[in-house]
Amino acid sequence: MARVIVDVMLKPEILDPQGQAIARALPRLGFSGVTSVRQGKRFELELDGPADEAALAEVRKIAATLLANTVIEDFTVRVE
Amino acid sequence: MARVIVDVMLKPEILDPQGQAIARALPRLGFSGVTSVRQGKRFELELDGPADEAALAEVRKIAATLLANTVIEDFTVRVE
Amino acid sequence: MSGARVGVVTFPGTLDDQDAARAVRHAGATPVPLWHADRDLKGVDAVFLPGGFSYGDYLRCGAISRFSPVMEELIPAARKGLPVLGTCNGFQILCEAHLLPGALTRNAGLRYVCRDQRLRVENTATVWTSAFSPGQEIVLPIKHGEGRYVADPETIAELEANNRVVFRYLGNPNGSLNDIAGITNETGTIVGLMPHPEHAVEELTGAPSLDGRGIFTSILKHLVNA
Amino acid sequence: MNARTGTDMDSTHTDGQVSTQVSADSRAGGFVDTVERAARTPDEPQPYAELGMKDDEYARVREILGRRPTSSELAIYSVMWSEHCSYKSSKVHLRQFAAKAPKSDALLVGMGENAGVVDIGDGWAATFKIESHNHPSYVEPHQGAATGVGGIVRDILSMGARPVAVMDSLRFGPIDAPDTARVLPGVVEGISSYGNCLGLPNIGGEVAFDPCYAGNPLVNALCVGLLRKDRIKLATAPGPGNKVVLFGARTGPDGIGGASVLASATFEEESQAKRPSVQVGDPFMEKLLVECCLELFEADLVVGIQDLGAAGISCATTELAAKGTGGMRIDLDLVPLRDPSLRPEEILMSESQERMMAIVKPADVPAFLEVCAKWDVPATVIGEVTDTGRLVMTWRGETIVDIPPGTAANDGPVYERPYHEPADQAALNADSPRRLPRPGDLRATLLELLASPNIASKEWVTSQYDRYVRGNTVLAMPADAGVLRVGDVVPGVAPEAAETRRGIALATDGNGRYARLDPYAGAQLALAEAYRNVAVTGARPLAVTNCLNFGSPEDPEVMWQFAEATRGLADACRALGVPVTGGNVSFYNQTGSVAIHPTPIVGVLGVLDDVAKRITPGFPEAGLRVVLLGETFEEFGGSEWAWVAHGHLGGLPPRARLDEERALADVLVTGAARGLIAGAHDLSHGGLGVALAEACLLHGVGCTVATPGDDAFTDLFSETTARAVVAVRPEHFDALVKLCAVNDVPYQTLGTTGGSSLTVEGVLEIPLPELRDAYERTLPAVFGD
Ligand SMILES: Nc1ncnc2c1ncn2[C@@H]1O[C@H](COP(=O)(O)OP(=O)(O)O)[C@@H](O)[C@H]1O
Ligand SMILES: [Mg+2]
Repeated sequence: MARVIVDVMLKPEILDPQGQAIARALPRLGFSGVTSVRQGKRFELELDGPADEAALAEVRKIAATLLANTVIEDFTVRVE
Repeated sequence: MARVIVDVMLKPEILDPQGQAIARALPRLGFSGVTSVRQGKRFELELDGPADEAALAEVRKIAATLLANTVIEDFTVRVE
Repeated sequence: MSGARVGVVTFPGTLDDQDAARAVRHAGATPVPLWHADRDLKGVDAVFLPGGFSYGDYLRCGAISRFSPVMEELIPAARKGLPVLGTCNGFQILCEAHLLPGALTRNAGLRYVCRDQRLRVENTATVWTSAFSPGQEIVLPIKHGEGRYVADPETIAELEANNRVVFRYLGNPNGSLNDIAGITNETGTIVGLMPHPEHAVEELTGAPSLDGRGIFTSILKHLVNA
Repeated sequence: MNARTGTDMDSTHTDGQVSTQVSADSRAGGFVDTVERAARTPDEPQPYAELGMKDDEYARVREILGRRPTSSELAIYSVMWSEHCSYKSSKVHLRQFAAKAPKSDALLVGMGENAGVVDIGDGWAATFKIESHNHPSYVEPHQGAATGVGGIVRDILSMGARPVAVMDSLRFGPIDAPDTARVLPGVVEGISSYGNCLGLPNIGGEVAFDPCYAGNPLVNALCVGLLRKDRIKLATAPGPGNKVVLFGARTGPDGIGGASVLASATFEEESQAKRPSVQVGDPFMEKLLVECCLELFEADLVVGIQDLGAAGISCATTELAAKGTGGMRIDLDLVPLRDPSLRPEEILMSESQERMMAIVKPADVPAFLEVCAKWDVPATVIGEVTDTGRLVMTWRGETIVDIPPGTAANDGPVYERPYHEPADQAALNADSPRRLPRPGDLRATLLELLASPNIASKEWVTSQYDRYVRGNTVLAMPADAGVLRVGDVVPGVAPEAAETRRGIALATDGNGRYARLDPYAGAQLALAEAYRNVAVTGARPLAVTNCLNFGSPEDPEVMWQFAEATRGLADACRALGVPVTGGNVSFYNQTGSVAIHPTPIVGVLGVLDDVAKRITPGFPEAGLRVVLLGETFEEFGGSEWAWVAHGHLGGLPPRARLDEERALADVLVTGAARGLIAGAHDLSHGGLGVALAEACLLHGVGCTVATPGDDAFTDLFSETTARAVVAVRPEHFDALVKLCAVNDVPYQTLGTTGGSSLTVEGVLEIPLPELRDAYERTLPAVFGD
């Protein structure tokens, strides 16, 4: 049993209106000091075996085919 | 300039239909070995100063008021 | 009724399949229901991927449906020239399946929008738009939360240069790049658009226009002449 | 606090067999409170008070069982005898709806089932119901409202119908209150995401604001379904040996606050700490459940069916058993769980969403499970029907429930709660709006009213709802009523044959200010407005559903409001000839000791024999005569003007003129059938001025009119009921006039349509763009463009 994390973020050149809306709201709520916000997705995958290289390769394939749309998104895979 | 990450996940006892739908799809795509998937959000905040204790406290407040819905979600804050 | 048979695909969570079939029937063709789990296109002459929330639109719109058995048949057939139309969720699926370039992302206004939308028909050389006149302004309903078309600059330049933008918004509802509402592949056989022609074919119901009919008469003409 | 913990259902999986054996993995550590143990330990203290049970209620359970209840039985009785499930405070009043019901050939299934069913002709039937999800929507607006939609859709589904549309009736605190900025967008997003994902067009509703709803927003959701009238399904479990199938989502620890009380009081327990107060809906699962059920109905694989709402499995099993042969055996170990640590009491009380329970003949079980598999809907046989007259449940091999199901489902307590007129009622009614200074500038008054949150355009809300899906929407917002073509993919009907010329119209209305001034009249006025909104489309009103939103029934002043409102509604239904088919009561809508205004919301369903003949809302073109139907009196109590201009609420509401409403509806329905009316809009809040403005804005066609009487202010802003403004082609004018005469409906020709402004001769002239700006800017200014 292992937990693997896949983080998926929009590529930097793609507009992120959600992140922007949050960044715009912050000063209105009295928060200063944040210059930009980007919003992405985080997936927690529980594996039924150990998070060895083979398993991680499999998760990378899952991320590339399903969890991220690589036309607009980048992803990273890591063990927690 | 520092980057702080806020991870927001549904509380474990709250139903995550999205994660379930992904988990159900994996075997159909030929991926085995993943027993459960939970999907959450990841925010990248760029600060205009250092990520010192004061800044992190501020980010924690932002997370609790804006980024997470603490009725159903938990969050963690960390420096990247 | 002509002999033309237009397949209408139902995924789990597809919503506008009944409307699509009705619009095909009104145009004089025969709608053929296609089921996501069947690796079978039933010999249809063209395929309609209707709107909805396939797989709940979880993860990303169209991300899970694109891997269904019927798509495994459809993708190669479409590459070989089978006419395919995707509206709304169908457009999203076509992009996820890489039959069309780019992606559809969260509306810039961050809200779902249902409204009657003015559009301009930019390309009447596709099999789905030949019945329109070039530059014709039409009204079709839109109803989506993730319709903001994005692609990298080269792709956008490519689309513009080769007249592959088929529909453009007049009054951009979602922040799409270049006001793009619909695009086509290189050969004009595959078209994807966010608006809903199938909701604009009857006097009594749907949008206050009959402009959606153009889509269905176009494909029928193409199939009858083929 | 709201009595209802709201929401529902949950889950299941695989095709288990009924069995009684179970692994003795007692990870829960504790013991099981079995029937046998309960008999042995009669004096063991039980936390019934924490579960909301009174001493005498607990004593009655002991009397029924002849022993103390097990903790699982206590769970069942406490939820089934709660206000929400047993209607113990409202029952004696609701009986009037049946007792006073007008004769109606249309009523196929009346009150008491999941939803009423109405004959709409040509072998078709419609079923519709409105229900509240107020408290959950306050706690978590998005999920609360979403699961409210999910729950009412399952009610309609369980009648054997295809759900075909939804509506939502909403009340919030002041538009600029900080909490409204949290609650309103969340509620709208919840309704939008759930309803849109289900593929149900949203065809109408209301949004109103008043300080009394600040801590108690109201979220009432309505669903309507269609079916062939010989295909009605009922919640019943007949036929010993028939199987009990639980299908849909898995059961999780949702909405079981009560059960944790039980567990922590009864057990030295670890796992109960983390029980969510919020249920998350899965609209995708619900969509699958809808299609799956319709296919099961079509294949005739269902003997009886019940959705799982509040009180989950407790409610479904006791009600199904009580209405069937009377007995049932359930193995709780077979219930598929999302969280394996659930105790039996929690499984019984869980309100996990998207679950249904069906009674299936043993021979049909394989076919049933096959249909479920096709739609990816988990399904499990968890028990069977018996003729023992007992509902028996086992868990881990031990009997933990053994009760006569009717005692939980039907024989709950009934209270005659004391009530009396509120102490301030007389003073409130004496504070007549006659003392308020009248405005000098009626132009400014009209613009101010149009921009007031209660009247202003609700497009910010409605544009987030899909109104086109399924392709049968004839009218939706901003029409007075939603109108659908009858015909759809419905069990037992081929798609081609399923399209008819028939239509149904639906409207919901309610006015808490009117009801505060006079709850008897307020309820009647809510009905009258919904009835009028339906008639104004040309549809003949047929039947009524209602959601009664009130404060605490334990407060005699609130109880008086409730008694008056139900009496008023029952009397008005009789007068208008439309029976109540069902509804819902939501009590405890109050903050501290301050209750909301009594807010009865009434939904009316009507029928058009030829839907193509529906009346277009507003003024469709220039050159039409503008005619006011009905008579105007000076009535400003509870009016929008009194509130907007003076913050005043006092006096008496407009009189409910039920005979006049009926006559007006006759003119509209007959006029529509004969094609005499080119456009129409009813008069309600804001009076004639607002109605004219809205009618102009709809198609961008102006008008020039004269006020009918000699007091322009009263003519334009009084809220007298039983009125509508219609636009008539000159060649149809005489026929319409004759129709009015026959039906005794007063009318006045006001002027003609055309031009690009609203002109009231000698009083005001406002260009349409200025009118539009006032009308459309209010909500976006507060909630964002
Ligand atoms: N919450 C809502 N959901 C759906 N439709 C709504 C909602 N609120 C208002 N509408 C629609 O907006 C229009 C105007 O509403 P309203 O002014 O309350 O109508 P009326 O005065 O005729 O009752 C109607 O078509 C109504 O159905
Ligand atoms: Mg109205």
